[in-house]
Amino acid sequence: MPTRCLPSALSALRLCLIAGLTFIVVVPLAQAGPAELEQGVELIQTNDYKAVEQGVALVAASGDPRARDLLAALQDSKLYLRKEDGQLFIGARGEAGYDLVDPLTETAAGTAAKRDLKPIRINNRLRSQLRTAVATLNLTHPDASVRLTAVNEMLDRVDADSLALLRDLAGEEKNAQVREGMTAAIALADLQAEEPARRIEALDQLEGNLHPAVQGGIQRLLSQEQDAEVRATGERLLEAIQFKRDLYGFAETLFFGLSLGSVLVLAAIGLAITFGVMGVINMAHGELIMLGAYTTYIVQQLMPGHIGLALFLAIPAAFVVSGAVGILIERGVIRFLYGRPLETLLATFGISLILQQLVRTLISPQNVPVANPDWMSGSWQINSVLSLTMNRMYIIAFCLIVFTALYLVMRKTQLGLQVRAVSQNRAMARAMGVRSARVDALTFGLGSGIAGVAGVALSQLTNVGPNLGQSYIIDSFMVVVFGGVGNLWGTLVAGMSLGVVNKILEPWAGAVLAKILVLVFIILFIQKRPRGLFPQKGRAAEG
Amino acid sequence: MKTLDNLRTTMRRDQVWEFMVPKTGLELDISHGTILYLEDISVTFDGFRAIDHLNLYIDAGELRCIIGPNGAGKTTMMDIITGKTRPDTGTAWFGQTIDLLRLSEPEIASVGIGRKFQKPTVFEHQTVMENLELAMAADKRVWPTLVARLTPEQHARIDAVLETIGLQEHRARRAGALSHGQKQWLEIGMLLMQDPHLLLVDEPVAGMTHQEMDRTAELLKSLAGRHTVVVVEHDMDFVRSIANKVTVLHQGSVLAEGSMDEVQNDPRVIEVYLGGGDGH
Amino acid sequence: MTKTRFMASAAALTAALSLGMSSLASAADTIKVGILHSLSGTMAISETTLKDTMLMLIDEQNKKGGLLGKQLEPVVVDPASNWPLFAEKARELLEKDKVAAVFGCWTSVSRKSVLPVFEELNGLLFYPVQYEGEESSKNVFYTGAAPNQQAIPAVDYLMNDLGVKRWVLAGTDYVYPRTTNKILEAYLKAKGVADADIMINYTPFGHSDWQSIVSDIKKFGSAGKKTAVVSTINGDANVPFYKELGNQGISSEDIPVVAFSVGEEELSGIDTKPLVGHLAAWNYFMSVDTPENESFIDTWHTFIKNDDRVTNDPMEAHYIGFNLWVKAVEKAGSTDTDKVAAAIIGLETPNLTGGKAVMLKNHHITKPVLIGEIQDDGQFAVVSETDAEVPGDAWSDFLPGSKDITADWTPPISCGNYNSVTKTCSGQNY
Amino acid sequence: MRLGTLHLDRGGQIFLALLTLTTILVPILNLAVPADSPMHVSTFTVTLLGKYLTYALLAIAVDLVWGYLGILSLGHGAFFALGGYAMGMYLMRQIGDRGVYGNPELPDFMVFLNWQELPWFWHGFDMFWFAALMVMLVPGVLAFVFGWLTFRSRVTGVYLSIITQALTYALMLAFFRNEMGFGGNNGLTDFKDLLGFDLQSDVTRIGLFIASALAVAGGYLACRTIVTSKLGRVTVAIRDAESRTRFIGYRVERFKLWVFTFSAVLAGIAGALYVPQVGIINPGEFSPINSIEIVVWVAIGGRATLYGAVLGALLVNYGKTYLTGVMPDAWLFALGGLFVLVTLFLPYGIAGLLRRKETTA
Repeated sequence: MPTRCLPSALSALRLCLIAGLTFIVVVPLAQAGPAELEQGVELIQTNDYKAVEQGVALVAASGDPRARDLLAALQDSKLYLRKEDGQLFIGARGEAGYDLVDPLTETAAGTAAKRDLKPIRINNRLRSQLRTAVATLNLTHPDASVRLTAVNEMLDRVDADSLALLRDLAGEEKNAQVREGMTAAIALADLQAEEPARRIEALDQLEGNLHPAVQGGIQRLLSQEQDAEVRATGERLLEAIQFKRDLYGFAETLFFGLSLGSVLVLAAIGLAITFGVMGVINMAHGELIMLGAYTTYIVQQLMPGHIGLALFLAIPAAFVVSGAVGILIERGVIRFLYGRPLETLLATFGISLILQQLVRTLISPQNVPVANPDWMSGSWQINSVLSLTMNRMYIIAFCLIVFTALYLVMRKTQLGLQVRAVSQNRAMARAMGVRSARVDALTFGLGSGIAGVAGVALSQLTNVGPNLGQSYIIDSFMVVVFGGVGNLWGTLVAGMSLGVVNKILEPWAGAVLAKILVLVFIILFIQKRPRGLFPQKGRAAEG
Repeated sequence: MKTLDNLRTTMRRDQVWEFMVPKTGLELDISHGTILYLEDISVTFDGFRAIDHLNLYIDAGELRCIIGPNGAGKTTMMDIITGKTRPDTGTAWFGQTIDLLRLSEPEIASVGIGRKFQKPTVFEHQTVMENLELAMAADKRVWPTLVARLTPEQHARIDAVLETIGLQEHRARRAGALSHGQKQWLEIGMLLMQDPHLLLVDEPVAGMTHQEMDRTAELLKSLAGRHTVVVVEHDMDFVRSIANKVTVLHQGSVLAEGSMDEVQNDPRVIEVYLGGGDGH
Repeated sequence: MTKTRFMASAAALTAALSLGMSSLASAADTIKVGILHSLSGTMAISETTLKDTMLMLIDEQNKKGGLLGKQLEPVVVDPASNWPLFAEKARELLEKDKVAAVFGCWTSVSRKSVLPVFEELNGLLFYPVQYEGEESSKNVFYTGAAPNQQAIPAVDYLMNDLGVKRWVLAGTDYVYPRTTNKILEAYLKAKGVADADIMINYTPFGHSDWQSIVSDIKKFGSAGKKTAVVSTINGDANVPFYKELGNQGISSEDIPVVAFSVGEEELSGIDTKPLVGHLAAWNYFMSVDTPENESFIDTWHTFIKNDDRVTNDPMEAHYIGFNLWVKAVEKAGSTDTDKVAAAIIGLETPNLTGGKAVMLKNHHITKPVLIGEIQDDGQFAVVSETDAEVPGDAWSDFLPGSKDITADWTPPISCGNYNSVTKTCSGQNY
Repeated sequence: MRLGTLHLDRGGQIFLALLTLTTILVPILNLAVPADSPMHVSTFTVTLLGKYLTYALLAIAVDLVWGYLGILSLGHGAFFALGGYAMGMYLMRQIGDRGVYGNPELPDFMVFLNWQELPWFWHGFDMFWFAALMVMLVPGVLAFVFGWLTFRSRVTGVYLSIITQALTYALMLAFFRNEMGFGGNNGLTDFKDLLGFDLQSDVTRIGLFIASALAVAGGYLACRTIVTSKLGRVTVAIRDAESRTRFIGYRVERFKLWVFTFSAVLAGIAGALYVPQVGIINPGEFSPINSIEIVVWVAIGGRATLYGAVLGALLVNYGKTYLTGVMPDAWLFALGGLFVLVTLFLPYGIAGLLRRKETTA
């Protein structure tokens, strides 16, 4: 399919001419200069991918101190054209619209509203170019961590110019990690060297380095290598890398399993209270999770700009919202149904339909966006192979915190004692002076509130929409029943083990088959232990 | 650790799925005069030893009362005989040939052991008549049940039992609507309909008036001889009125055995049981 | 309560049941238009907007004086994301409400479910969503993209402009991704891509745990060749997928993802940070700068009373489909199915991207193909565009089963599945 | 015996009388009365009624195990869908070379996905008797195996309910897989004829409607026979006091097993009648929510009455049809509200209301 090179043909010809001319004139000049920067800026102002690309090359080559800020701003999409005069500014969102800075004079240039500005759009090719350019500029940054990121960024995209720069810098580098990175980058570039001896030397230097770029580099080398000795060294290295990767791969699978497990536990733990302890077959549980997720959305809408804080505030808010709805459900419907557990299924199924449609009507039938705070995204790089994603770690930690808190509430507080008393023998508890109606309402509220808190966590992982609850309800019931109804520990162990089993099965069975196998496993397991993993002694919740 | 214990039970090699265990011969043989042998039986619940090396023999045709303080293991013993609870150690034989520990509850019932529970359990949504019909000794497999119709003989048998338990008037009433005492009788009636060799009767007179109690005593006495009857009871007057042989259980094993008088005069019994409070 | 009264109330109940179901005489002074989109259940997320779009288009048409001197009257029903219910509702619209045309369906299975109903009752269905092709019915007009109007141009772009050498074809396990991937696999192999450089992966609907798969993609992509993901992942599963990509540090420069099911509407429900730079192939983007589009967006904002609502490709498809139907009815001077179906072929109407949509003989339309990069404001920046509109191809040339089959609804062929080798027409239901 | 079956079953008598009346009147009003007459019953209504009747049969099957045996099955949709698939496979094979690709051997979706030959489990489905056998055998055998394992292990109560749910969920995921050879998400569709009758003709629809009515009547009478026999009294005994039933000598597992299997077969038959009337079968029918809905019909109509189950199935489904057309944006409120109100104020369902009125009269 033939493709057109430019989106708008409006000024293409003129631009191409300018770009071509400047390119011819400027490129041969090796030394830096503000003139190049200015010319580059002029090209960037055209807001045309090809021209901007040349402009970036000019700016990057200028060596001008202003270049780094300019390119970084472009990389972050913070470069704007003012519509009225077509001037280029670096814009940062301020209180009254955007605060503008002139990239050439580096002075503030007042503010402008968003509609008066037009962003300089960039595409992937430009992003890639910018990344190398900014990284190269950052190699001389005073901050060691910035240098380290920069060198890792450009590990597998070293060209002749930056190679020379790297060789110069590597000798003077004080920071060991940065130096190591630079050596690796140089060695990687050296893999393309003419003499086999130098290639072997480079390979030796790369030994033990697990960075994917290294593996890729060696694979590339092997695919065209003629020299037997180099081949042997390369293959040995690759094998060692592969072994370590498999090892870390297993650790990764385990981590994936635990994080999937904690999602399951979070989703199920509220149900472990409402269903497990109280015996209510709560089909509206999923919708209580959904309400928690929507609460996160609303709190974030109420305090724009404070994503992280909003998330923290959303936890108690979701607990209160879902808890209150839970108490409302209990007082309004479920309290008339004690002793008829199966009918709670019918009523709560109705409630779940109503809650879903309520959200569709009041908020929107579409999904709503919930932002992730920056500290939740990204990952913790243990080495170049194993990195644990931050949001998953927070989820695991959060799951454990919620579990511990709930466990303490049930074990150590007056409420917990009363809940257990009522669930074991309602009449007796009442005779002992426990206000069972109040306890029922509070217990259901607690379980629902926990479901809401789970919703906050899930809002960080998946869609927030009216169907959110539906996708978790079945799994939640499986976890609670597998663990043993009425047993919090059971829910934890069940959720975690189902998560890990699922993830271990997934690589060789595929996602769907793994899930089917897990379900079959649950069915068979219940044959062997008809009361779940941790059977409740005595009067368990029975249907 | 509970987890570990659970895991261990799951992994135990002798714990296979129940339906895979082979069955033994089911013909009752009481040629030695003894119908029930319980030997060296022990059961532990969560560290509590409910039955402790229990040995008990019941002769065919006798009416035996078993007494003992709360927690002596009376009900647990019944559970073991009827297959509800499996002992940790020991053997339980019905006659010479039937190993009770290898049979399921319905199998035990069909070889001829009937049980009345402490708390009367009748089928509350069905009529008195239907309750008796259900309990009646008959082919209790699925297909025969579907096509089963009451024969005149069976009608007569139900009528006879209704008369024995004095519920002729109530045959069409829902069992759930009966009084407590009536439910107890109905349950005994259901036992009779099963026509078992051995009847296990758990606290038959709890909550009954004196009149009702007397009638129950009559009823049980009339059963002995044709059936073997084992009664667990608290009420000493009642026990005295029916039993010729009494067994005293204490902490899961037999403390004393003999006639009511012998037992009542046994110093150990007085110590742990009668001495502890009022005999009545 | 006596027996007679009981019988009477039972009879009344039956009467009420049958009364409710028997067709009520429709008012003759309006033309009814059926709208068959799920307003509840899993698909409500996508389909509710299309219902609103249709209401807006009908409203606009009525402001212009209606059609053939009559007002248009929308009939909205909710098939509730339940496929058999789609068939039932379609029958209700055609048989009970006697609508002149139906605009609706999103998923392939819903279309497959209603297809026999439309063929039996000779109704008209305008289907606005990109789909797997391999179908051409006398009674259905496909205003969304066929695979050759979306997938193949996107792969061309990746191959030629980004130099992609290794391919991950990731999709949800249903017929659209399966077929599209089959077509793409055949296409890639024809272009000399080795088996080892293609990875195919299917996941269930609503898959939310992407950790393992993204990790596999990462490994696959670290083999030293430029890698890209061609995603036919459906709706809900996309958000966790992109989030996981971001979290595992895969940026759009390393491994770009080109998606066929992610549009402005989907993006409006996502925190777009992790998606910036990834690609999508559609026939329309909200960001396209044409007067038609500007006025369409303005009308939409006024109608829905919310300036933040976005427009997307299936909405444009309905816009085109509706305008073509209106023109066809005007040309035929009647809403009779056969007359309209005959009149509509060859008609053209402006699309929203500055070109023209023509209804072809195979009941598909011509569409431009646009490749866009996701920006952080949830809009797309067009990075590539076909020179001219691409005609929709009902039967793919890259599938062995269908390469000889063509669709042509004009005489003398008049067949949706015409085998050009054996010269036979098979599988017609009317 | 029939007399005994319906003896004292006022609800059942009324239901069967109405059913007979409808079965006679509807075909006449559809075929003999001209379309413009107000008395005319449209084919749309006929198909709709036919569909409701298959739901009613399904509800009877669920009521048998839930109302009389105490097993809350949240997986009966699976048996319904399996019966449907067996019928769907027959209908697919009937298409022959009239598919869009004109392939005489393979169904369209297989040609489409490059299958080379017919998978082994599709063989035999071109014969109606074989398909009809499978309609009963496949759900029956699955229920038998599942029940054999489960009832012997004495899985009861919610545990049982949840693993029935796991069963249908696992089947749903399995049938979604295109590798399974059942058409994946799209399922089986584009049916043409059944036993040589064109599925789109009015006469065939009437025939299917009558077949459904007969199946419901037959299913009702069969279940009624069971529940009024001694077997029925045993099942109620099991429902109310399972271990007591065991102590008087009944092998509870076997009773549960056979009744459960019978109920699954009924559900399979319902599914087989459902598919030709709606024209599609796909894995969505296995969805756990569907199975929960069936239980809801039974609860609304009145548990352990059989005719109540029929009433519930008809009422809820009619409500759904009606409300999705009349108030497409708010029908879920109405339906959800109905569920809540019925639970709160009609603990024995609508049948309970009728019965109460009857006894107080």
